[in-house]
Amino acid sequence: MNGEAPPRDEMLRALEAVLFVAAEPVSSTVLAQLLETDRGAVEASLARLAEDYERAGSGLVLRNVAGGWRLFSHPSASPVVERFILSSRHTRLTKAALETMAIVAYKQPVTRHQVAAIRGVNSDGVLSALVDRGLLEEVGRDEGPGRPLLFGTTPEFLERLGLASIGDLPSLAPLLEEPERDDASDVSEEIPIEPESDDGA
Amino acid sequence: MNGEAPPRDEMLRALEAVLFVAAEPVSSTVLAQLLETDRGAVEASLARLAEDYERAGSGLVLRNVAGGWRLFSHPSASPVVERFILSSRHTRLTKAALETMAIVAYKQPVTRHQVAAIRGVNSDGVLSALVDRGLLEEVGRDEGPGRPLLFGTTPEFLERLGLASIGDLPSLAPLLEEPERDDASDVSEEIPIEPESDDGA
Amino acid sequence: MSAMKEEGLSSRVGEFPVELPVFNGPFRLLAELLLDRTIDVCDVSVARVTERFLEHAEEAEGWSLEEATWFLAICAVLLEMKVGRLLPRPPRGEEEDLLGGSPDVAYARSLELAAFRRVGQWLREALADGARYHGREAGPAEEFAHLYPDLMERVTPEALAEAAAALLRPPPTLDLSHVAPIRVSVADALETVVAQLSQGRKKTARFRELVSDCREPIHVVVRFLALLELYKDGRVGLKQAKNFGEIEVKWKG
Repeated sequence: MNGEAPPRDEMLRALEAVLFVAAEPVSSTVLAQLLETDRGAVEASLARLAEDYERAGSGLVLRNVAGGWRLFSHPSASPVVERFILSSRHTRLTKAALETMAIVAYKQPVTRHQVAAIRGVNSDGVLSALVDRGLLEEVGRDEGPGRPLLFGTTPEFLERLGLASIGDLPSLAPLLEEPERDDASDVSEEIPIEPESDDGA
Repeated sequence: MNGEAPPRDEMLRALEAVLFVAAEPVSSTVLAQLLETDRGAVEASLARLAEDYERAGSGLVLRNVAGGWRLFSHPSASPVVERFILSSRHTRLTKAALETMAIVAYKQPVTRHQVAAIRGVNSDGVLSALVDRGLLEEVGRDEGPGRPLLFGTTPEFLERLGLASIGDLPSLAPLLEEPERDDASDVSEEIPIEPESDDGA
Repeated sequence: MSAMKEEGLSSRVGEFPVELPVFNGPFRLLAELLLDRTIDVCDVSVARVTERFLEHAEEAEGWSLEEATWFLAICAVLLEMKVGRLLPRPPRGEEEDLLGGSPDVAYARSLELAAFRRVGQWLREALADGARYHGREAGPAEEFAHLYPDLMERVTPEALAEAAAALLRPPPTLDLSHVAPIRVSVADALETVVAQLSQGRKKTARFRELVSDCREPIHVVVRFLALLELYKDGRVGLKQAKNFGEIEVKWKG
């Protein structure tokens, strides 16, 4: 609020223009190539742009999601924006869907069977519904017998959550509190507590 | 250039957000309705926004075109924007565009609403983009209430696909069968009908 | 679920006999065979087994809490296995997992699942928050449209057909052939009852008479529902002098 930011230079302007026309997140590597500069310079400009928006009380926000940068309308404007596009993405997900999504997010790639084993119930319907919604996708096949399909999260999943990468999910460890009993403290060590997805989504 | 503009208020922010997501020019009348205010207030805000952009050296421009207001990328950024578009040439048509085109191709003539109903999401932006690209076009109006526009494919669409006529598209019928599930087909063989029981489960 | 493995259970529990096309013998043994998957759960009518259990309880003049609890637990597992078979399912082996394996593994799983539930709550909030951000889908203005000559480069008619089919495909149908259907309908029963009442000279009948040709309880139930329908429409009058007494039905047309 104090002291006006200097006018954006040519590079910043080009950056903003490209982000405006892009229909998906653009990585800083791609932006650097486009602007014939290095990633460091791009990232500094991106930070400056985000700050400018905030300072000016802009209707736009710049976010780092799903491995790239993308402009979004400001969340405080969402009621008006939704009225304008006559659709809302506020989808109510069932508890089963959230549970399934959580398991896939942390354990990916997983088979239907693994999801069902953790949830204790058949989860095929929920899985396909989440695939239909573009939140999960088939990412390959397991090598095991029957070569079952493997599921993982989509870039859209990350985008909808506002996460830059799957590693930004909250750690499971603090959530692995014991339910009522306290006689099995050694068991929790056997449970993988970090997302097992270093190999990417 | 001298003296910072005060931060944009809630209305200006909403205005900017709506113009940002819009795929076409939006009239000040529509904007006034959306924001529940009068056209005068909207026009003052639009002027202020255009001025803000100019002063900040923004990569965006607000222009009054063809009966409405629309955001554009700044002309000085055109070379970079063009490079960006060309560099993403190898990326496929988005899933949304492919789906929309597929529905229009097979179900034509269709209304926006029918496309949205089949895809399960608002598809207006994608539809207009495909019309802009000359792949789809308005082919008439439905007789129903509101006489909505009907969309169909263009000769260019056929040409790009190497089809002589729309009848040369592959038949959908064989594809509409259930995707095979490894264990669904044999279930009925494994599980005999219980002949003498009226209350099987 | 592991109740039957417990030592403390008296050996008499579950010893009542069941006669089924696939099995003849004590239920306890049947349950073991089912859980071991030696006998297919879908070959067994749980309802029939329950009938036998109720008969058995009556014969024994009273319920043993221990046995009733055990029986309920077993039936719950059988039904869960059966439902698992009815609905589209993951590859074989799931039933074993449903039974939990060792208690340690089961406990570890419950901890893990609890954590996933908690993180599911977080996901809900993050998604709700994320839904308020709208990205721009409109792309560049028309002036750039000429730069997209290859938009259709990789699009084949086949890809288009596959995309259309995926959206237009009807949802998979469930194979319900092994759920025994109820073959009587209230509509049919209505016809029968109206015919009987309106054609007789007396225009009255006892409920007992109206169901005299019914061989199974479900048919009696459906006749009764049909009468209630007629009563609601004012086409019959119903009179019952005392609880559990005869129901007099009078045709009003």
